[in-house]
Amino acid sequence: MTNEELLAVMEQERQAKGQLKYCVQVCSSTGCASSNSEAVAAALQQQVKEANLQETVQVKLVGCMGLCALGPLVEIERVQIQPGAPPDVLLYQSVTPADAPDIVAGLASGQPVRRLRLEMDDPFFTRQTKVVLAQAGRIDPERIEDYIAEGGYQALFKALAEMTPAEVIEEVSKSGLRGRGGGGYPTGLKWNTVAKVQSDQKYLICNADEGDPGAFMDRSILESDPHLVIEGMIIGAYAVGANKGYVYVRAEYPLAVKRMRQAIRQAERAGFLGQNICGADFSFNVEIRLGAGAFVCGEETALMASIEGRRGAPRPRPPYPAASGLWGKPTLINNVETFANVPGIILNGGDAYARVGTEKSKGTKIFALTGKVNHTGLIEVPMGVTLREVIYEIGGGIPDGRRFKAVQTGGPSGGCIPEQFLDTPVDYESLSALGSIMGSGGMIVIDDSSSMIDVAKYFMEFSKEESCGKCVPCRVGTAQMYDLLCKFSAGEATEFDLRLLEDLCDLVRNTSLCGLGQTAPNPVISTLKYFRDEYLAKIKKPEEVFGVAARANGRAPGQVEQTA
Amino acid sequence: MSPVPITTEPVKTFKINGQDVSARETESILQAARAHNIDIPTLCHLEGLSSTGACRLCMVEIKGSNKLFPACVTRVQEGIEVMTHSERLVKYRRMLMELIFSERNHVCAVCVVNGHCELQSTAQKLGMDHVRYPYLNPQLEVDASHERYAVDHNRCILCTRCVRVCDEIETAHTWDVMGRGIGSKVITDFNQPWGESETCTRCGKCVNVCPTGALFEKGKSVAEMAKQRQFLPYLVSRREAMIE
Amino acid sequence: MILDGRKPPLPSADKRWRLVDAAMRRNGYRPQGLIETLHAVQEAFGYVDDAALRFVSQSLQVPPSQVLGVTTFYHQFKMKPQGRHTCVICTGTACYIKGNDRALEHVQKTYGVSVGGTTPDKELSLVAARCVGACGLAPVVILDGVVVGKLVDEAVQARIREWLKT
Amino acid sequence: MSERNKPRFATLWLDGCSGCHMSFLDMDEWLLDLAGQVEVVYSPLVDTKAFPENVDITLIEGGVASHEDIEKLLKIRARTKTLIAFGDCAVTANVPAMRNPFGLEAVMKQVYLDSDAIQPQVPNLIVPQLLDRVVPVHRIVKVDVYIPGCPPSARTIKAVVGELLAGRQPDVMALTRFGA
Repeated sequence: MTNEELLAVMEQERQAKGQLKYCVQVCSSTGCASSNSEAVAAALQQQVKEANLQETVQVKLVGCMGLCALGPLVEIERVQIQPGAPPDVLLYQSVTPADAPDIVAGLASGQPVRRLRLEMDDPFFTRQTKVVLAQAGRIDPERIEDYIAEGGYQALFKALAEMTPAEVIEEVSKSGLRGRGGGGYPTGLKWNTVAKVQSDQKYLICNADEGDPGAFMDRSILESDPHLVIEGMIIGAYAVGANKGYVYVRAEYPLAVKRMRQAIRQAERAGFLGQNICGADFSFNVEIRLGAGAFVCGEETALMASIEGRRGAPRPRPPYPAASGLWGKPTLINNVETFANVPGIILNGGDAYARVGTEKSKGTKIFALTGKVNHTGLIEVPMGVTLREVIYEIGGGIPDGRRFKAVQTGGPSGGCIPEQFLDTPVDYESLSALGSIMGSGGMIVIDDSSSMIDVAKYFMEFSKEESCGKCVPCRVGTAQMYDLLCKFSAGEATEFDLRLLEDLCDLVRNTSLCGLGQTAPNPVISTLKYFRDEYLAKIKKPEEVFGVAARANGRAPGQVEQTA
Repeated sequence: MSPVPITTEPVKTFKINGQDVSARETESILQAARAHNIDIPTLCHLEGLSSTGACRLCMVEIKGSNKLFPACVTRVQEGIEVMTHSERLVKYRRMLMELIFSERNHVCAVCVVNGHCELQSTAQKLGMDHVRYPYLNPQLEVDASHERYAVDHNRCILCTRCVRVCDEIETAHTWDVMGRGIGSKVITDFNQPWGESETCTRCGKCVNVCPTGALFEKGKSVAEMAKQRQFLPYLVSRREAMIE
Repeated sequence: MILDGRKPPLPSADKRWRLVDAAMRRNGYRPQGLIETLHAVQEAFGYVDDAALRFVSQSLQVPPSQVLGVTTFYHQFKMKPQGRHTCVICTGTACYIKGNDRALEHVQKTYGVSVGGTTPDKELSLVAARCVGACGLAPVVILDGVVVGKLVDEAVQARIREWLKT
Repeated sequence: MSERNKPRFATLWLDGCSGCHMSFLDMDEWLLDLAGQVEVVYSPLVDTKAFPENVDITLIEGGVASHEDIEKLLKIRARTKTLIAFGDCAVTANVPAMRNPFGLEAVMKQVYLDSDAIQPQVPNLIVPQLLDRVVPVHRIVKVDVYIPGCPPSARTIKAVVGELLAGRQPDVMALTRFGA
């Protein structure tokens, strides 16, 4: 496709839309799809047909709108005659197929259906800043034309036609973008390192192995706006000189896999992938590789081992993937959300991007806000927003009249942050100063009905189960820590056990081979720090524990006879 | 006399525990330390096999960095200052040994390699006089189906030396690791009894590189099994000669 | 000898083996295609059995222990046939916080099936998922592929009872 | 020196084979020296029935296998200044713990029911109640000195006890190891 052809597609789409009066958008992402949104779309389609409104009303399936808890969500957009006018939209919540007649009747009469209406002036909508998710929930993720109509692939043309690879990297560096997978490594720096290595073959990997329980940002992006990620990957490949790319995505995300496969085929057909992309002297292909249920494969060296068809066990670094990655070749690995930020940076410039956020953390971040909070769902906020704003304004506070206790960020590698730090700005440095991490963006709200020991135990069980087993501290240390936490949970721990637990946190953090082990103690460390009382309350004297344990575990020999 | 052989390869000079040392740039900190008679404990490492950095006993400190570095897989660098026995390292090593002992059922008193065991002697060297962590006491099998050898998983520390020697030296790749995490286990072929393995050449290399009594010759009783390793450097040098 | 370098015949006339073979062909019968091939086996047969492991090992020239090592590393690959119905209970953090541990315990106790196991009558398999990424609907269970969200305790138990009658 | 000012010395035998005590007796003529230096207040080797108060050094052989063992240990710990885990069974639970992976029930069934064709029954009168798992002494009470070995040699015991009596901290691991 040439730039002219691209603009022609855009124009064509705009004209087609100009014929419409209403665009009815039904969420088809995993969340809403599981609440039967496809049937809702079909019923709406049927009603539109019966009312003979096909010419002016379009019903389409779109990606995630964010407020998953209230799905299926349906957005009614009144198409504006005036270009550039603010969008006129209306949102319906918890829609069932039975609501379709009323909704379509409402279109004809111009009267919204009150009982379904969701107020758009709620802070959930007004306090968000949608950059990466700007088109999610607005475009049909299964049509490349929808993406193009909203300016898609223009960044790619700009990069290829007007910029050298070095200039692309310069722009990304200027933006201050940092890895969104959790590490927060400066993206420009990483790209620069890979670009500098001389090699006949370089690889680019998009890490979509979103394994943190309680996180679904990447799934949502892949399901809602797959071309955004592909465009970011192509620009990255151009910048570092990679000719082959892989998207490593969890098999647990079937819809994301399907949409990504489809998008890759569309991009190939349009000439955005393949030989001499857009007429430039640059070739790049992308393949999908399915993960197979191993959290540790989110670690880059384990991920590469998995793509090579081996056990996903990490190896010591250096060498780093930038020098010796997939099959020993220089490799760029970035996470889904990182790539999704790239087209915007190229199109609007790094400086514009850097205007949002804090001094060291630029741009926006997507969070999966879940747990004991009223508005569970996906949100995008500028870096630097406070936890309180996220939980109480966007999230609408704690349900069922309960008290906030902690917010867990960063999944099994992160920590629990208590109430006194709710005014902390959300950025890489502030969260790690509190003993948690930004992580990939899971944010789980915990209320006073949960025991923090049980939360730590939950995460430790996860790390124990997901440890690859290669290095001693992670393999045995997580198993021992889990057993110790079980003793605390059951009220059978002694002071000696507390010392063992704290020693293990220190050992496992400092001696494990990869990030999984190095961060596995974090949930324990942070709960010990902020909720130590809960641990201390469970401690008993050895004579109590062993007296009780002896009676509970020890069986009189006679009992054996009875059961035998 | 310098322990560094005459070579065209660039040489790096640096410090270990305050002592000036030099090594070829492709050497690891561990190799350099051992060439200078500085002892760093290891269990998974065995000269002649690839290094995996799994047991973490050889972790050292490098001045200026808060991180610890596994000496077996960290290359020497010009001007670095390596510390091999700081208080922190000594403490960590002892804890790592405790974890290894707690993982499976190590009963030195009734072991075929009692007195010839690297796990046992390393524990002694590190001053580990007891294990503070509860023993996990898993129920594991002993496979004596092989005509010459047996494997006792109770004594396996998952160092993967058997896997590596079988793959890299014998090239049979009879051994590998199945499962993951605390449930990992070394297996032969499709996890069938070793004696039924269709790929095993009965060479016994795995038995001799095993640092514990997990792999042993049948017919050996308590403390009777000493491992013979002289074949390994010999085979490695034969291989290098053939490549050249 | 199991790895004599020759490409083995398909294990049986079952047409599904052709799908497996096609997956290997796509990767040029190279060892790096092992995980892709295992996905194909799992998809075609629902689980990976000894015959499949042997066939894949011979076809790709990957040592048997390595094939089994890779298969057992990844929890996606099942080594036993699954039941007529599969109940997946999400144990992700959001679902855990909202009480899915109770649903898991309920299914285990009521139907006598352990996590990763199948009832003796081959009716029900129970899987504990790490996180299905539908946290907004927590707690989530997946009944034969259908995501059911926001139901706790008696409500989810009733849904499971109903579903098992189908 | 009068008996009154001598350190009070005890030994205890839990779940073990008594090999450590045999090794203790192997100290031969040094036993006479020791007898001159300490007052032996309790031991399977002497006739005292109750464990006394104010003991300076107690050597404990054997793993902790029964409810009764726990009760003894808690009492002895409270009455002893320097408690020594004496030999591998006390230090690691060693051979007695080899039943742990199978669970108590399976082991009792194998030993008393399945292996006895004539009158299969599990002893259930008078004998102490067994723990599900045999554990080392330090899992129950604080231990001050560990002497690994199966058994520790007479030379090791002599050196360690000698150092302690001399008021010095012995470097035990220079003398012995697990399984020694």
